[in-house]
Amino acid sequence: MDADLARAWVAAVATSVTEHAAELTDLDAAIGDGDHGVNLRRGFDAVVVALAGFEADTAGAVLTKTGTTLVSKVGGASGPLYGSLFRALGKSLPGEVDAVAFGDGLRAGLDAIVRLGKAAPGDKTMVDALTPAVDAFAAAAPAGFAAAARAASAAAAEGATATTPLQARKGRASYLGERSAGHQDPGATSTALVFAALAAVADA
Amino acid sequence: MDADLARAWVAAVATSVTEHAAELTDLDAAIGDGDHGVNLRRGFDAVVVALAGFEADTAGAVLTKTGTTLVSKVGGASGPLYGSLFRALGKSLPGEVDAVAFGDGLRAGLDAIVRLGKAAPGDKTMVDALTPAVDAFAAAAPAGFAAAARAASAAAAEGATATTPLQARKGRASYLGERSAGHQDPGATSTALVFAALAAVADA
Amino acid sequence: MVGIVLVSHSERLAHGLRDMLVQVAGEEVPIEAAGGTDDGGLGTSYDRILVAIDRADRGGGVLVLTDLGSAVLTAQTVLEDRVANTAVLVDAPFVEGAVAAAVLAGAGADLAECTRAATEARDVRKL
Amino acid sequence: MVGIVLVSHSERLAHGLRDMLVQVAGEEVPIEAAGGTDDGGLGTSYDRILVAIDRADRGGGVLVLTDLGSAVLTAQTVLEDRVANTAVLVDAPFVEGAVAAAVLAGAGADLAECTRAATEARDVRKL
Ligand SMILES: Nc1ncnc2c1ncn2[C@@H]1O[C@H](COP(=O)(O)OP(=O)(O)O)[C@@H](O)[C@H]1O
Ligand SMILES: Nc1ncnc2c1ncn2[C@@H]1O[C@H](COP(=O)(O)OP(=O)(O)O)[C@@H](O)[C@H]1O
Ligand SMILES: [Mg+2]
Ligand SMILES: [Mg+2]
Ligand SMILES: [Mg+2]
Ligand SMILES: [Mg+2]
Repeated sequence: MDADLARAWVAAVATSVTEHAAELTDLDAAIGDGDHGVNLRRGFDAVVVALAGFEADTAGAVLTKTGTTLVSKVGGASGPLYGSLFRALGKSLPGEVDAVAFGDGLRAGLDAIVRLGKAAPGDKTMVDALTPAVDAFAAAAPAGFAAAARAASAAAAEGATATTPLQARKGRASYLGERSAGHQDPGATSTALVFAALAAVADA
Repeated sequence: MDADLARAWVAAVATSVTEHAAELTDLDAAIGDGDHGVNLRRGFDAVVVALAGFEADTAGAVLTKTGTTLVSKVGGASGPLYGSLFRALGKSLPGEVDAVAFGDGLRAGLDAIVRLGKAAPGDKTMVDALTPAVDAFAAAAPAGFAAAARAASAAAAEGATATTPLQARKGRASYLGERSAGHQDPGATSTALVFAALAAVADA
Repeated sequence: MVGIVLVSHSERLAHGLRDMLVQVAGEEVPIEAAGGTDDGGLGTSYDRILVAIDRADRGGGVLVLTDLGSAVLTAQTVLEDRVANTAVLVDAPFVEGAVAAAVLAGAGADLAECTRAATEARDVRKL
Repeated sequence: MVGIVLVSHSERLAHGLRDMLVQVAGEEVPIEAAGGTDDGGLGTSYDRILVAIDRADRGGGVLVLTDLGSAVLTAQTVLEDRVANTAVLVDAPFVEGAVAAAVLAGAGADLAECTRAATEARDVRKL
């Protein structure tokens, strides 16, 4: 991944978040406070603006900037969480980024989210989509970037779907106890969009 | 005590509270939020207005009305507390009130304050002035109303002074721990004013 | 539907918390702010609490949360005086307990469940 | 003097709580509200928190209290990013912990003592 591909990825996420904003908000209204779509739109709109005026030679710099912008513009829990992911990913990337290095960067991003949010797999959060995505990317990395991105996207989507029967154990949804079961987690759903966008731009 | 004496007592408390408002507020600023004088002025001013338009034949009715007004107009913890005292006192008084009956009424008032606020003697609250005052009134009741009121007033003043070295264990002042020692409790101080006013009108 | 009443020394605080609760509970849950004195200063108003409880009382009972000191004592007095025996005062952290209760009220939980959630909010760790 | 920063989803809530704290702590204690998103909506603002901490930092350290969720996560992120290592985030009930800390800060207590008071506010019973 170079700086242009990183920009393309983030732009694709921004487009996807805009398209799916209502869906994300509805999911969040069911088990949270109904702002996840609004939050991510605000965040990625700000990222698009920030990157437009940002000179960068490397994917790492683009993704770090993305993370920093998300941290300060989203306004919800997903801000510092996705912000940590993109910042840790960006900072861990070397000048030349192959699939293996990107897989390592994703792992660093996952670790950063878990360090901050303390969610474990099964807690019904974005971690439930991110963990399998990171694992799948690393496993498929030898087959190349595009293949790894496709594998990660499929795994993230599956991870997101698999949150539906779970009981939330983090964030506001956890107050619902058993009542949180039967609804797909909004953050896991947006994580699947992030990886779908990655697969789309890697294939192009 | 008849209705007129009850009115005279309450009017004297109102006057005294106005005169000592700054002192009460300063005491509260040291270990609380600095509004005890303001609170009691607001409350007793409202009582004066309420009683002016209130027809009543008995001391009990006057004091019950006083308590009800304090409950709703003071705005601070002393509102429901003094309100409970006057309401319980007023409700417990028979048609004809001698010193013994009034002493029983004061006891009922003390019980109401303790039931609501859960303060024990030594917690550095109005209970530290009220408890000895009620005891002294009851003990001196055989000597007549005026003598009992004088004894109660002396005991309340002494109880208020004795709060100075204590550590607060109720209300905001309790957060100060050892730092609350060395300041006289504002509520105990105003309780001394209440009994000083009683002694003054009973003597007149 | 369970109603929620927020008794604070500060009118702004009570209204701001109400805004937060409406977001998680939805507009159907009756959530009433009873903050400040009669004239909007810092302190507690018997009348505001009473009105708020009556408004929030829609048949499922009312959970009353308080910040500190006079808010607690005044709310207790209102509840003792009130003829209808449908409101309960809960010993819970004000903001955290209110959010927990509002989430559950919005999900159709009953008064006992909302009360329990508010109380248990005390033990939820933030870090 | 210890500073206090109040991080809430609601701008109104943070300001109302600040009003209450000023009353018990006095005007000398730096107490800063960091409520709402950048545009004043419900949520958390990294920039508001950062500015509030910098303002409250007058040499005695800064105690940061948060309501829930993103307020906690964003405050943590600000603290990690911040170069000056003078602010601490405390796991305490928002309103109750803030009042306890403000009372002590107003009495000249240090950061450790204010932190402890905020934490222990969890165990103070209201009823
Ligand atoms: N502690 C946490 N760890 C991991 N993910 C979390 C955590 N808390 C919340 N999330 C994720 O954030 C999503 C909610 O994001 P969002 O609605 O933007 O923030 P908020 O909850 O502050 O309104 C949840 O669906 C969940 O996936
Ligand atoms: N739980 C309690 N039991 C008895 N007295 C109390 C209690 N809490 C507070 N007080 C009394 O109330 C006084 C403070 O009254 P005030 O300043 O009017 O109310 P607030 O503390 O709400 O500002 C204290 O000095 C104390 O004597
Ligand atoms: Mg949300
Ligand atoms: Mg939110
Ligand atoms: Mg006071
Ligand atoms: Mg007060």
